[in-house]
Amino acid sequence: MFRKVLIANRGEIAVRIIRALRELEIPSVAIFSEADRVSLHVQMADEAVCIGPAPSTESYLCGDRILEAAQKTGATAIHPGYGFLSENAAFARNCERAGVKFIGPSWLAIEQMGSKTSARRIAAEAGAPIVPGTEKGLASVDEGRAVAETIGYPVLLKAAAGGGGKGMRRVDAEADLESAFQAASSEAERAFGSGEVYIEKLIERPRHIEIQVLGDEHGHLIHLGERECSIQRRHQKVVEECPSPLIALQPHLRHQMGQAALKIARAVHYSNAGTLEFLCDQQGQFYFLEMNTRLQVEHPVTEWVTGLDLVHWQIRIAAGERLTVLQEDVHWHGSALECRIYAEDPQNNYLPSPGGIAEYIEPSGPGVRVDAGAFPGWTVPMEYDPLLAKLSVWASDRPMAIERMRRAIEEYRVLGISTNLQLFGQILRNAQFRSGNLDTGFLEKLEWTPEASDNQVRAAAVLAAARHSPQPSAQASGAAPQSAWRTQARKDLLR
Amino acid sequence: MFRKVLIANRGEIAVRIIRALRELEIPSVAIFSEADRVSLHVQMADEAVCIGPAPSTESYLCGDRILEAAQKTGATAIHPGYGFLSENAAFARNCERAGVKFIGPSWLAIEQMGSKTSARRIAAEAGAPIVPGTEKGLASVDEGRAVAETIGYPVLLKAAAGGGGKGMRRVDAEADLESAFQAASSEAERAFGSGEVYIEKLIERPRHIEIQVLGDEHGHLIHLGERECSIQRRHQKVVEECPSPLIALQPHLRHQMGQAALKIARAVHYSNAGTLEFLCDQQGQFYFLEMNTRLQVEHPVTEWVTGLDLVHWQIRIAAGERLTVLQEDVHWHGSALECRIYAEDPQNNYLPSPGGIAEYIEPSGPGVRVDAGAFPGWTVPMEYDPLLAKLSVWASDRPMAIERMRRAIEEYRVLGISTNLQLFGQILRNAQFRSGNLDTGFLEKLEWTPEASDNQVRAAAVLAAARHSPQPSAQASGAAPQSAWRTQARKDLLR
Amino acid sequence: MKLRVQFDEDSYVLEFRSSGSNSPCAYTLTGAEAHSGEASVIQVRPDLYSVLAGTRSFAVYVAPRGSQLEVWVEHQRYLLALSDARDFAASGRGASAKGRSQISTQMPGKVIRILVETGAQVKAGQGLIIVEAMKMQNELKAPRDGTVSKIATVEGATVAANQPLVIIE
Amino acid sequence: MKLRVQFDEDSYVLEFRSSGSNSPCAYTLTGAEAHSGEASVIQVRPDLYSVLAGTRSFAVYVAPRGSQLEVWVEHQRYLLALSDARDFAASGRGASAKGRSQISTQMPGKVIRILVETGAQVKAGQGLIIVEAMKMQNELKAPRDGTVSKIATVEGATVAANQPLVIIE
Repeated sequence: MFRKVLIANRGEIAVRIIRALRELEIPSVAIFSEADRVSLHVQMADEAVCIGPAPSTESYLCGDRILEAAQKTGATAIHPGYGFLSENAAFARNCERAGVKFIGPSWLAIEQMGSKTSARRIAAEAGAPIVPGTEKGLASVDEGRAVAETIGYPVLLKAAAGGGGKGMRRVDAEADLESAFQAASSEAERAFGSGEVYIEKLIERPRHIEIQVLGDEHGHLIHLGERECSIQRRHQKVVEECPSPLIALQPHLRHQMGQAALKIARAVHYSNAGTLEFLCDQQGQFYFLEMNTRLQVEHPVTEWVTGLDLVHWQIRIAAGERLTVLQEDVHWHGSALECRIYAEDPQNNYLPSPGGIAEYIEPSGPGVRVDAGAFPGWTVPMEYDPLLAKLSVWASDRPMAIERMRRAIEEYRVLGISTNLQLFGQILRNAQFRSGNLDTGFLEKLEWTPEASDNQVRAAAVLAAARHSPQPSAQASGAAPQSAWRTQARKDLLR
Repeated sequence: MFRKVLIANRGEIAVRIIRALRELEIPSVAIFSEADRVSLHVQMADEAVCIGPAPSTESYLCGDRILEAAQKTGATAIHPGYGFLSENAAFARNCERAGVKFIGPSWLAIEQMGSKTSARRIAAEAGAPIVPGTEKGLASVDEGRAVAETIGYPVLLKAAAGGGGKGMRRVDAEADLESAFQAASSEAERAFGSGEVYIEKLIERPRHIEIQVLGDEHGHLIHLGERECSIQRRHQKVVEECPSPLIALQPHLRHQMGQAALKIARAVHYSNAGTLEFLCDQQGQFYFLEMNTRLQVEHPVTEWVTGLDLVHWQIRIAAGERLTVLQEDVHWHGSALECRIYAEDPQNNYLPSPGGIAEYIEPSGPGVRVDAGAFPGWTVPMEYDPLLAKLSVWASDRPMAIERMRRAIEEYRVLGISTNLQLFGQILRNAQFRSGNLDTGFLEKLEWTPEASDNQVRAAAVLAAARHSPQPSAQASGAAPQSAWRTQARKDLLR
Repeated sequence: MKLRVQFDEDSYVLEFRSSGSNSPCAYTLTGAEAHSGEASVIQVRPDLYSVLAGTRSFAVYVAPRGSQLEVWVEHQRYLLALSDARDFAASGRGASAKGRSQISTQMPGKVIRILVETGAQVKAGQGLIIVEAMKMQNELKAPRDGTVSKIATVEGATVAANQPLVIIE
Repeated sequence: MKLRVQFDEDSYVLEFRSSGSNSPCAYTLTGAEAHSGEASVIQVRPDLYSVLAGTRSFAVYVAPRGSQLEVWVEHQRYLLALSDARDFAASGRGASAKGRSQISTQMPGKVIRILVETGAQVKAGQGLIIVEAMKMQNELKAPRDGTVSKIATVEGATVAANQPLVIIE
């Protein structure tokens, strides 16, 4: 087993990995940027090394400095977490060259799965379903017309060089193809400097369902079932769950998707933990999208239902141990949900909300797990991802998991910054969510119904507030903007 | 389902029940004594009613006032928790008479199992093994000699009227019986006013293993396996677990003890949750001790391994629902441990330590559950039980559960009062504990080995302390006792 | 004691009498909805209060949030502004001068680009400043046509929520 | 700065220099074990400090505990007493007068019985006062033979930890 492990990450995932290391009795080394000097992962690790200033490009993305920190502290392995350098094949290769074990798949597998086109080709060759369409840019409208004919309308035109919806057009019938092609192409040209456009079958009301795989370095590979992650905002997952309500209706899907995932992973001799993302239509037809060659944010959901500790296994597998769990040993019990608590305002276009946390109270009790990077008194830095914590719950079935999550969300308190805590009350009480009839457009369509508060609730709020500031000062009386203007930027709010 | 439920308890168990009620969408009513005005259960409940001054005899033990509070708030059921009135048959009957459902077994079952002698007789009649011996006081030394002959030495002489070790004598051979009988009898006479002494087979290095049962009010009764609770101080449990390490070695025992438990419970037409305590010798011979006709403190251990929510089921069963879980549906997954965090000093004769909590940080992350009644800023009242919280963990096997518990204990912080947190480090690292070779004398024999701290640890402590109080005042420099003498009792420390 | 309370969108006047810090106080709330009652309000720790109103129990957290108070009652969050009831007339409503618009950022962050110069003519909807936080960029836009009379920040500066950055006249 | 530290059973003298509250400070610890180094000590919130000593990272909690400080480094708990190093001689050790014994309770609680009267002759080991907390009774005993010269409490009184209750001369 490793003598010492460095965690090349920050926030909740660094804390998660430190906990696993502590359970395995392996000393941990945190790295931190100047903005993270007192962050939770620094407090919890056995050792900590500063690797640069706040911007990630000068700290968490500097592979060389991280390897230096590993060598300085005598760490013999690096856990990359997710994001940052976790899917950087060059970094994984540099670790190998430096004799430091990268806790993840081989750098070659990362590279092969790193490009969406390459991953798509590998998947197709392995016999897994992919979204029908062209893999490269269309030479002409006529080529597009021919492909659309084969795969059937509606189709989607997409910019080959870009993302984020720019240069994207939905086409419902052949008559609209030509004008849509011109529009998409010129928009792509303006946005990305290349007018190349490709075509794909459009999946209506798609669901995002992914398969967790786990393999050792001796060729044994299993899948741990699915997670449904259809509740997203701006392609960022917000709520995840297992079982997928779709798979609860069509149990054979878990096996089918699992087998498809294994085929693809085997094609790159995948080892360690990985996730294959699929787009699923409402009938259960699924298409491979891409592979995340690292630990997934939402892994706790799978840990709850399978009882397997993914981070323990990642470390043990990287140390050369055999994965002793056979496919037939994997069972799925009950139902798990995860909510991602972000420092952002869901009622204001999900605007990020860094700043000082005045009060921070986590839920607890039966069936509740919190993986957090936040704590009372912490100033959430503005430089990084707004994920504060992941709240996950388990119960014997989905309806009870939803009630438990509601109860846990109702216990959560974060004062001082805005969070999306109130959003979950909306989701969890939503009839469509409760029915399990999900798609990735759910959040966009969600109508916000504020909870009613009665007179006694308001009186309690006001009485406590009055006690809190018995003599309202001029400042507390809603000072005219001019005076605020004159006061210097309240930089201390922002560290 | 109930319109509203009153919780006739305080502390962590009241909080546990409020959480279950919230998950079931049932409004909750807390009761509190004057010492508990801001306790966590009051903060968390939807409603709260003061039922009297601090002493339990004037508050939590006053059934009439509690029933009054239920009627005042419109609660249609009462959950008694554990302790206080939970095993008081008269209170259960008064609830029934007042038309308020008592969430527990029938008052008759409570009464039948309430007396140890009656419980023992019922168990014997039901065909369950009981510790061999006389049920009543011995008429003479000769009677004792005859009984000892039958059950075999060593035997134990015990005061019929008392407990706590007074009037108790171990006898290893017939030659010692007469003098031991005289000594026990006269000690009992002095201590309890009655010299009556009975005889029992002495179980060497006994283990305390109990069986959880759960039954509905339609005659369906199942057992949920065992909990081993051999780690005790002064007959108070400190660590509990499932599976019992003994049963892990002898798997048939779970079935045998489960069947014995069911026989006894069926004899009193038991419904709702209950626990049958057994004494077990190291070979796996088990003897019924007594029945707890209520929810047990350590129920989370069973919830972890079976996935069943005992408090949900208690409420649903009391509301007349059928228990839909069949005996063959009950499976035991992995391994769970629970540590009871007490406000007491384990290095000073377990002296209680009420007072103000300055800082309170709970562990979190994978496989960790905390059921607490404590929170930062709370003043632990001196009037009640010192249980602050229960920390329970789950992992796929016992060795990993132990490591996880160690990790979780290491994350726990309670400042301001003494707790037994440091004790668990001692237990969890102990070779005998890790081997699973337990008995109820374990804690008494435990040798305390302080953890080594190195120079850097001490320097870190001193530097932070120096920063905390940059100008040590006369008071901080260890003022002479005289000055402390003159200052009035620091009553504010004690609320 | 009499206080004016701005409670999210609604205004109230709260009147209360307390005979001691830990004894129940009688209160009257007038405004959007009128209500009066008696409550016991106990401070549990600096930012936490336990309020009993009749038999209803509330744990109330309070923390300052700019010039307001962030208050959580149960799982619901409110923003309150308290002021002496006599200040009501004085404090008024539309305090910002007519014909003058202040543009401030709702999101604390770093100014990564300033798109206009002092004196520039701008049209409603035109981008003025881009602020970035947590990898998300937020473009502040002109609320109306006008002239940029002041730019109160520089590229690279760290700005707080609600800090005014540009004035258009 | 130079401080005398009583650290559980051991005594140290700590000398340290800091060029600013958040910059690393050099320190020397002399006493049971001598040690010197450099550390960065940052206050995270009122009772929490993050200490980096070389690459080692410690989260240190500090809270007052009577006349001492309760300090947690990682999961270990210590009681520290700090004093100006110059006070060393003055503060001394056996501050309690010879021939005079103060009996105090380690456990805060309620005095449920007083077993002696002022002026009474007592023998070593004789019970003096019974204090109860959390359903546990603790009997305070005379440490030696002597005369009860003062009883500083009454039955039913609430007493704090380490509060002196009886004097025997």
